[in-house]
Amino acid sequence: MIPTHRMKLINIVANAALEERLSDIAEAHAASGYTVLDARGAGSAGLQTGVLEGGSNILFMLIVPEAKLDEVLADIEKLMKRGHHLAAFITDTQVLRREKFNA
Amino acid sequence: MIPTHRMKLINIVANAALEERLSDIAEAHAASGYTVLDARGAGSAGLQTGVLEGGSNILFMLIVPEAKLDEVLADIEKLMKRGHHLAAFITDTQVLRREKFNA
Amino acid sequence: MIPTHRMKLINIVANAALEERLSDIAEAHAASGYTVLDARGAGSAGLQTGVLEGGSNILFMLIVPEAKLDEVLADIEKLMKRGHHLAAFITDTQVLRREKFNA
Amino acid sequence: MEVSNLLIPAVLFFALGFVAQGVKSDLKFPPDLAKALSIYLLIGIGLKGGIELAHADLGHALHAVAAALVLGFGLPLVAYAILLAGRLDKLNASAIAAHYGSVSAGTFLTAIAYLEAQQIEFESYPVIMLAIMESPAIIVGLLLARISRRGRGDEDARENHMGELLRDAFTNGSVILLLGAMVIGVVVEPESLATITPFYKVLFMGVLSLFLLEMGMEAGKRIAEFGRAGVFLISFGVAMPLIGAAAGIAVGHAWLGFGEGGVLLVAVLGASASYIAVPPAMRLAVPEANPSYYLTLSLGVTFPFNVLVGIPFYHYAIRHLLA
Amino acid sequence: MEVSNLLIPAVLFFALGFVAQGVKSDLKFPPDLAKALSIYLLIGIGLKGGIELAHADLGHALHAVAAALVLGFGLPLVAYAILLAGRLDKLNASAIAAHYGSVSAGTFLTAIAYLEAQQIEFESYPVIMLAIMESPAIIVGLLLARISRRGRGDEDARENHMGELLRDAFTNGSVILLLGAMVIGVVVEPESLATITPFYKVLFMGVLSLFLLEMGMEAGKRIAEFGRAGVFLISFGVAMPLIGAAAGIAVGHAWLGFGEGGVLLVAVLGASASYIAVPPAMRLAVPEANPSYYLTLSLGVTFPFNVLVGIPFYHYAIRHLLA
Amino acid sequence: MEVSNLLIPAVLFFALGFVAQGVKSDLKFPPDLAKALSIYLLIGIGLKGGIELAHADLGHALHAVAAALVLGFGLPLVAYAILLAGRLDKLNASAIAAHYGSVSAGTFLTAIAYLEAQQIEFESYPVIMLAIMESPAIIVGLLLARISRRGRGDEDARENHMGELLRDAFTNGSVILLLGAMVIGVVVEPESLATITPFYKVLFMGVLSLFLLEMGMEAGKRIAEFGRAGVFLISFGVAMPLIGAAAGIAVGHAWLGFGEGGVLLVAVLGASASYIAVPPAMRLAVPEANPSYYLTLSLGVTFPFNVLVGIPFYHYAIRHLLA
Ligand SMILES: Nc1ncnc2c1ncn2[C@@H]1O[C@H](COP(=O)(O)O)[C@@H](O)[C@H]1O
Ligand SMILES: Nc1ncnc2c1ncn2[C@@H]1O[C@H](COP(=O)(O)O)[C@@H](O)[C@H]1O
Ligand SMILES: Nc1ncnc2c1ncn2[C@@H]1O[C@H](COP(=O)(O)O)[C@@H](O)[C@H]1O
Ligand code: NA
Ligand code: NA
Ligand code: NA
Repeated sequence: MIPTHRMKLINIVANAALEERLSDIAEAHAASGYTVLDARGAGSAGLQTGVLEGGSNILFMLIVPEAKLDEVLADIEKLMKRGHHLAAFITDTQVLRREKFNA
Repeated sequence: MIPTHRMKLINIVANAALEERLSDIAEAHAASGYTVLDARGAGSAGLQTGVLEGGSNILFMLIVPEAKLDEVLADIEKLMKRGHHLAAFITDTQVLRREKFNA
Repeated sequence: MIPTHRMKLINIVANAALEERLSDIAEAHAASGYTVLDARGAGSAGLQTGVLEGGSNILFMLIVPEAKLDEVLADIEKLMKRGHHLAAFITDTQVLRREKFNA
Repeated sequence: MEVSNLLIPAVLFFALGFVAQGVKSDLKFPPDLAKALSIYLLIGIGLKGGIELAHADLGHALHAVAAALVLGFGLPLVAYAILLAGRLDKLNASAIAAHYGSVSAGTFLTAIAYLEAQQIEFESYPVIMLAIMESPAIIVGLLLARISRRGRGDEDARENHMGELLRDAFTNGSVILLLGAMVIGVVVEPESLATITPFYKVLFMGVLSLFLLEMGMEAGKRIAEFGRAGVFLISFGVAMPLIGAAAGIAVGHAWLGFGEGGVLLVAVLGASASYIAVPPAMRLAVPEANPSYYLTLSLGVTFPFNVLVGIPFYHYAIRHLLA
Repeated sequence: MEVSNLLIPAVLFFALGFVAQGVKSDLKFPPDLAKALSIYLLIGIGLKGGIELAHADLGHALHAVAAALVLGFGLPLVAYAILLAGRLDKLNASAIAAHYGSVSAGTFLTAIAYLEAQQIEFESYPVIMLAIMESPAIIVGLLLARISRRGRGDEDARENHMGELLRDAFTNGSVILLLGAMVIGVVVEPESLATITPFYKVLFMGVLSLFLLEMGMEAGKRIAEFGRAGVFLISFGVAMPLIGAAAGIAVGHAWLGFGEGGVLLVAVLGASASYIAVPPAMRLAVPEANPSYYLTLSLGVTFPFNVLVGIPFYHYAIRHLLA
Repeated sequence: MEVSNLLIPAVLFFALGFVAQGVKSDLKFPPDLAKALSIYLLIGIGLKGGIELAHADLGHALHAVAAALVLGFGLPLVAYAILLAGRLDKLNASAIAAHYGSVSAGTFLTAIAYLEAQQIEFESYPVIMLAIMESPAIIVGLLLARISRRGRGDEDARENHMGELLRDAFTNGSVILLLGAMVIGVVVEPESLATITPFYKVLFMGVLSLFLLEMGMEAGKRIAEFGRAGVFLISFGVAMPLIGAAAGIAVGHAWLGFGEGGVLLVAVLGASASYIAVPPAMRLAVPEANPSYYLTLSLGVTFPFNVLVGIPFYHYAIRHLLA
């Protein structure tokens, strides 16, 4: 049986302009990496058609060991406190090769 | 510790032509918003290379409070009953800021 | 109440060149289908801006019945053993219409 | 007819894409490129049609429109009958039929490139017919599906509301681009149009070649789905264009009295099947049908057949007919 | 002024997109297409400006730059005052104000197409002013927001560090493209530039028409958000361009002494609101503001108003002023 | 050699992208744009090569092909030896070596723009060599990696099956586009080709400038990865092009007897490293290697070096050699 390891997948949907801020957060907490997908949608900030940069979303995915979850969420909370419009949701996940995600 | 709140993430992979129907469902149930990503793939409807509109998928993501899950799934079931080819799967998730997802 | 069925969602983030290998694995295990999204990111293989094919990621999503999980993971492990740079993580998910995912 | 007639960029780029797929090349096109190119091509044809419509004979134009409606409404019925005869279920038959009543702009433009390479004149009306023929086929498909569903009692207000049904057929993206650009081509003064022709006209054949390269790859990918479609449907994909071409030749020659070039274009309107405008329309209108069938037939069978074999063959037949 | 003046491709393609959205067409553009087209257009304007700057009179150029700075710093303050008078919160007012100090390249280019269609001459300096006017507006928006935040004590080092604040304003993507291309247009020898002009100049108006088609659709999508914005903001979106146009006409006529064409272009610089460069800048600089407000106003109200009504109206007013 | 020689659009747009990244501009390109542009450019070069091949001297052409094979098979071996001498592990060495045996079309085209700006004639054969040189380097990389793996006992059928290994090298996307377009350029009659040249030829240098703008940004992003690569690899990225250029000059001058222009192009074939065709090939063929190394070297070090410094320097050296 292939061993898998419990970790946390942090998902953030926000405007594309926030990509650099989010990857900085990933680095600040020494995450093994991050994944970004282009997205569109709608929410409190209105319609995001993905056509203009000011109306384009990204889905930012960050896998971290549970120990790191809270410190990362604290930084995301800071962004939201500052007023940034974003949706953040965390999912339990099982990764292959724990060491890849430096835990 | 940053408080998170249990909600349901509904994922739907369907042809791009269904995007409007799906966002209508999100609105009909007063979801706080929705997220759409372009996708390709394969399934019972055959190969979806994403090159032609008739063969392009989207991944439609909708986060709802557990209380709303069933009514939304009922509408998706309707689409499938009508014959639409789509894959729907629901994941537990923990959101930041419960109020953002109007619950 | 709409019935849902427990399955496993296998997520793989890898270079776009691996797409064919991954869809072959899905076929080999008679999965009902697969979903692919274009992505970028960063990891042990360095920065993947998504601009050049050599630096473009995909997010490959594969839903399988729990019974099939291990055999699929074994094939992914093989890819990693061979040296391929990829991140693989599995999430519990509830699907609509069990039969669609041939279980 | 010399081989050199077939060695035109449009055909060769399509073949290149088809071969690239055949040899399992890792050649990849950004998925959105084809969508952007087809938007450009539809606008380009629309403008061309509008400019010509501006100084066209109204009488002839109306005849062309009427002929387009006859083909657009008639061919799907023929296709439907054949498919039912082949024991295909009614809903899949309805969806496939709609594709064959509509047209493939890529095939049509390849035929134009084929004619221009041989300096063969052709009438401008077929361009107008192209714009007309998208909608009727969609409507027929919708109606056939409605009838097929009768008594199944799982009617759905939204899908079957007649008003929305017609709206969808006329507000189809391709229709909007073709007709919209056609109107612009009619109303804008020549010197003002001249500012955009370098983009839409001078580049046109080059952009088409790039589009056909990608379509060749798409067609190639569909071959893997032939098994799923089965022998009957695959042969339908070759037989139906022949029937459509015959109908087109009859209409273009006997009714519209076009010359060699014009008749070939009408033949191609009849012979080709839509793979851009109709599939998304059928996704919504006939969700029960399996997209793998109609995409494989229109894109994987009929399209390559027309581009590589059909066009020169129809041309050959027309030559003999007119001689 | 005959109607035919408005029947130019730029305006008609915008209208087509707007209508397509209105009739709920399923017409879709690949999201990245507009981004690619706007990159092309900004480089194209920049090159044009640079080539003209190369043999421009330095004195006049400096005056134009000064005038651009006055408009860029002044108009946002006017907008801000009006918005506060309308009881809008300070942070949303700051973000919206920045959009109106900046410019819309799409509107500006439509005005150029409008002038060229009527063979009306125009000075080249407004192109330089366009490149200048992005940054000041962003800076004013940042400063206004900073002041509004005073004493709220939730200051944040990163967002508010003056250095980075200025850097963001000057390294804005659109600014880099406009100024960078302008420099290239100045330093490259004519015969060497000639190798790229077929791409950046000959195709320009055609590419613009395609861009405006997509922008028409985007503008149409925004109408659904009018309710959210409310009557006051929507009317601001119509009133502010009139104020901006008046300021532009005053500056272009009284200060810069431009002719009919040049004055119209300055009027459009004043009247138009940015929907490409400024929104992402405000996302970072004034995150508390609601993007739905400023996108709906600049893209859904002011842009269509200027393209369909404003340009001919400003032109009409200028004609009377000069007569 | 005056500075103005370097002030050509190709170089300046690349520099602009590089600078934009340097000043941390928020300028973003749609990821798929570069992919679309490189497809266009490869087809454009291929057609150019084919048209010239059509009336080329077969004897010379064969010599050029032979020379391309020698460089393509030889240079990776040199690179591999140097990398092992620098204590790099064999698998990373194999993957990197393959990149330097192959070529960068972007660099090659910049050299052509550089020559055209100075009205320097050049032979057409190097274009053919460009198309030839992709595959051999990939094959050498594959073979070197195979040898390195010996006895590690984790052989894998699929990766190492000789047939598929060769297939991948010859069906590489870039190879298919270059050779396919070349064949089309050979077989299509001139008047028929004329229908697509406005697109593939007239726009070429303009499209190239846009592509180089984005590549400049990509190169700039790689600088952040220099630390990871380390001093030895970074210096290899500067030293290897010098060796490759020397080999290219020797081959172009002594063997092929080209003039100043032709020799410079062969020098650039030797000096440049692939960042489009080879990286995906190595991803599959040498998965153990770290892509961050070979992408950073070819795109972040060697590419900017060749475009900004190498080309004029090689030209300078060739001038002295021929004098
Ligand atoms: N309930 C939801 N389900 C899925 N995505 C959402 C939801 N609410 C917001 N989003 C996404 O998050 C983005 C930012 O949300 P907001 O801050 O509400 O504007 C939106 O543009 C959507 O793409
Ligand atoms: N087992 C699966 N895993 C992941 N995605 C799937 C799976 N089955 C279907 N899909 C996705 O759902 C889309 C619609 O599925 P279908 O209705 O089977 O055609 C397909 O095109 C795939 O992208
Ligand atoms: N901690 C992480 N969270 C999210 N995505 C990751 C993470 N680590 C790696 N990835 C993704 O997986 C890809 C391959 O990872 P690697 O094998 O480390 O290069 C990267 O390019 C990222 O897109
Ligand atoms: Na037809
Ligand atoms: Na303004
Ligand atoms: Na080389």
